[in-house]
Amino acid sequence: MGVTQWPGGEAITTKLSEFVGWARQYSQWPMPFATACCGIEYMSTMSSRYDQGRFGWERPSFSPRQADLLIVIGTIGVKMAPVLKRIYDQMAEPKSVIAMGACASCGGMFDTYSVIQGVDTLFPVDIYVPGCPPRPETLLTAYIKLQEKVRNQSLLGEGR
Amino acid sequence: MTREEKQVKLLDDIQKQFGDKIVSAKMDYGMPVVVIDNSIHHDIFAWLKGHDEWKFDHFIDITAVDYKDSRDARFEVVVHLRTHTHNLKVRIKTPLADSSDEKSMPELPTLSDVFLGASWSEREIFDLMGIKFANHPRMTRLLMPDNYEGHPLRKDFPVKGPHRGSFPRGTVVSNKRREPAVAPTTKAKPADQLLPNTPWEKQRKPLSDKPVEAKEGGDA
Amino acid sequence: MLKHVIDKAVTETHIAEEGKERHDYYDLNLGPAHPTMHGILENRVKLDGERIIDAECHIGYCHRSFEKLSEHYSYNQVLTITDRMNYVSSMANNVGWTQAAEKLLGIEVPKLVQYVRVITLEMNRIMDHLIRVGILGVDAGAYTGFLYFMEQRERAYKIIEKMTGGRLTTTFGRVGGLDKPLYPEFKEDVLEWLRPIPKVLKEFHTLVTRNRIFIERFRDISPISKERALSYGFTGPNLRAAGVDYDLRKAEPYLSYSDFDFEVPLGTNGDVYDRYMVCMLEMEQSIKIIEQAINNLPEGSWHADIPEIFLPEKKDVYSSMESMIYHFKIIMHGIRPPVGEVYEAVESPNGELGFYCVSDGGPNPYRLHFRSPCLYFYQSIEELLKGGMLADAVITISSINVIAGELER
Amino acid sequence: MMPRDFVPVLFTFILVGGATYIILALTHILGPKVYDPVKQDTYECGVDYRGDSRSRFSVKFYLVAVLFVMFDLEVVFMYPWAVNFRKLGWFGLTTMGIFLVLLFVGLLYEWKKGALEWE
Repeated sequence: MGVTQWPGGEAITTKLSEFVGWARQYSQWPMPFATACCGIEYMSTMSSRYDQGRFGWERPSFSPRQADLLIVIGTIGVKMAPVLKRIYDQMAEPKSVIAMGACASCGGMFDTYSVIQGVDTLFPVDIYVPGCPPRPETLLTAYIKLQEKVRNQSLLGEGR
Repeated sequence: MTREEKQVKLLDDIQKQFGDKIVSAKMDYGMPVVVIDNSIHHDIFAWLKGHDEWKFDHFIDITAVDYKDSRDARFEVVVHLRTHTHNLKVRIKTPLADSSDEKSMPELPTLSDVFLGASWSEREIFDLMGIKFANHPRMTRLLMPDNYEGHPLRKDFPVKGPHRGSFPRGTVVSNKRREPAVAPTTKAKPADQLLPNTPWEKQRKPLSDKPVEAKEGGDA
Repeated sequence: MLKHVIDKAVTETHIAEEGKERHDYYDLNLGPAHPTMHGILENRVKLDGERIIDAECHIGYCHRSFEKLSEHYSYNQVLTITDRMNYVSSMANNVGWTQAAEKLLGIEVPKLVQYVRVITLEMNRIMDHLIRVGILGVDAGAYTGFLYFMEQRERAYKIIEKMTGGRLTTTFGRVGGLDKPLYPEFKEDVLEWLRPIPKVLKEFHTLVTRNRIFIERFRDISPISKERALSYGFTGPNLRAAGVDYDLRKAEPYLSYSDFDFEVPLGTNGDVYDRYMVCMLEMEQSIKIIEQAINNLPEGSWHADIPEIFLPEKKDVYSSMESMIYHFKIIMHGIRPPVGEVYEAVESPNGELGFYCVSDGGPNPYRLHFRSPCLYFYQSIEELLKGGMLADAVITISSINVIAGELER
Repeated sequence: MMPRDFVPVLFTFILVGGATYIILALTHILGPKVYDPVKQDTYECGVDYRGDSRSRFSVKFYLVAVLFVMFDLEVVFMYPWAVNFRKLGWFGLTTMGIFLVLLFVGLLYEWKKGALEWE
């Protein structure tokens, strides 16, 4: 990131990956995979008081094809695991995952026969959001952390 | 007549109608409770629903309880009904002995032709408690995946599930970025492969399409 | 890679057998990951053009084994499970469970606790109906109504946080009383919260109720008759929409509901419009109840005088000997009700929420069954969907208000 | 020689074509491409799809589509007329009036024949 003289005036130069990262961080299209109580807190984050639109995350996409980010909201049961795994596989690269709430991060209080103990047994997770359910402010800090991660993502990752 | 008199009259009517088949009929915490023999399990509900004075047409709830070792009849199906003509609720309990050999399941006639509300709740009892209901339109599992073995709400079923040795709380889970395994097809898999049952390091490995054999002393 | 896809398509082409009248129904999965399916309902629908010929529904995607867990929890710990059942109005379930446990233990709570429980039940009924009607509007295309209502819910969260410390999962109340004494300005806060709600309801009425589009989409969609509703086990707003006058607050008055006067709105033919109107009118009745309860809130202690069940306060434990012994006994032995079983039901916003608890005298319930109203009216979904259009399926499922935690326990 | 006043139209075509091409090229170059048989599979709410999308569907859909295209074109013809509405004066009004009446008769015919009813 530097400022160079240009015949007509000044110009800002930057690396291509920083430019792409800067553009992508404010336009993440989240796919809210809401199953349980955290879904109500996600609704509060989406509604006008905690408005996640301020971060450019206004447009939730309900199909994995257009989603950059999968937010796993709530408890994932044993019956839901193949569905969630398929949806993660069908998302386009570069994708990231937020596990919202204790149930998605580690099974939470439900250490039982019918609950998957944490979504990271199915696919790698970028950000774990603590709380049962996490407050909207916690979720917004998770967004900011993910923006930072997306900004510094190199363009030479896998699949180039 | 007051609520108590109505309840006592109801118990007498049932006693008169089904006589010896009624094991006991008494009041319990302000609600009439009738314990019946499982041979009249279907007839008593048809009679109660069609009865002109006691029109028990509101189906409230059906559930099952597993009294393993504390009673000779292991299971007990409990049904709650309600009538709006006399504003009363009744609880009808049907003790049911466990099936002799391992393969078959205890059996009861279904109520879904008398009360439509019983269809899914009976499926849930079949799924979680392992009680089969004869000529039920769709006797499959309701809550667990279709190819799940075992009936979770039975007393001999561990809370954490038979297939899973859960790692002790507080172990730090390594979160190094792993390549997602390329699963050629994600047809609904049996529960074993979803939750490999080997020590915690292997359990953290994401799904692989190979069926997981239970090996002792897993490799490094 | 494309070869794989082509092989799959070739192997599964339909070869029409001769002689069979070829009818091309379109198989569609309104599957679990669908915006209108609230995330956990799977409907396999057979379509003839836009009309649904046959529907096959599956649930179980969010089964969290509450009943198995509750066999290992003490009587006060079960409160952590009950707020995750109907998580849209979690305090209503907690009040329901405390009522059932107190009936099993034979405790009579003082008037103040009963009034506070009535207030929280009615507040949660309003909050539940706010989301229920808001989401019905969103599924029918009116997103603004949802935002008006969510704002009211956020204001209610402020009061609930002051009362119990949590926004959504509150573990409100204990067996035998409240979990902590009421904070001083509770009455003013609740009245302050209630003040704008009639205006917001009127806004939603003008937005939706007499709106030609919504009448066209809600009227005569998935009606259900009285007999079938009763036979399915409908309770709550969906049953009253079908015209059956069954409200637990009137039929079996509990928690001193007989002190307040309120009406129970009834529908006529149980279709989506009636369910919507019953919920809107119920909110107005709940406002009346809360105002009556707040205005004559009695004085008194915030828990029943039963030291061997209700944990004594910390300052007593350090000062008086008996409290310390009771404290030790409750913590080590736990609450041990007499052997027996009880069925206690509460009019939760979704319907009759029942608790069938069998106790063998031990510290935790031997068997605890939650009678979930959602399971009983979601059974009728296959019948309600048949014959309707695909767009009506979305509206029907949204109007029945199925909550995952309560449906699959 | 190309008449002078059509240059802006040519310029917009170039601009629009160029912009879309650049965007597609950028995403193709910069975007990672991970091919995976599950990713190629059809997405049907997370479960395996049933049936196939090449089954026949009723003619009602086709009818509604054709009606829409017809009335959409009608509006497209009205745009240039509406732009210089003042200059055309009475002559423009009468010709467009005849055009609209003709289409309105068509609409009435469909309405009576019941083509607009969905059942």
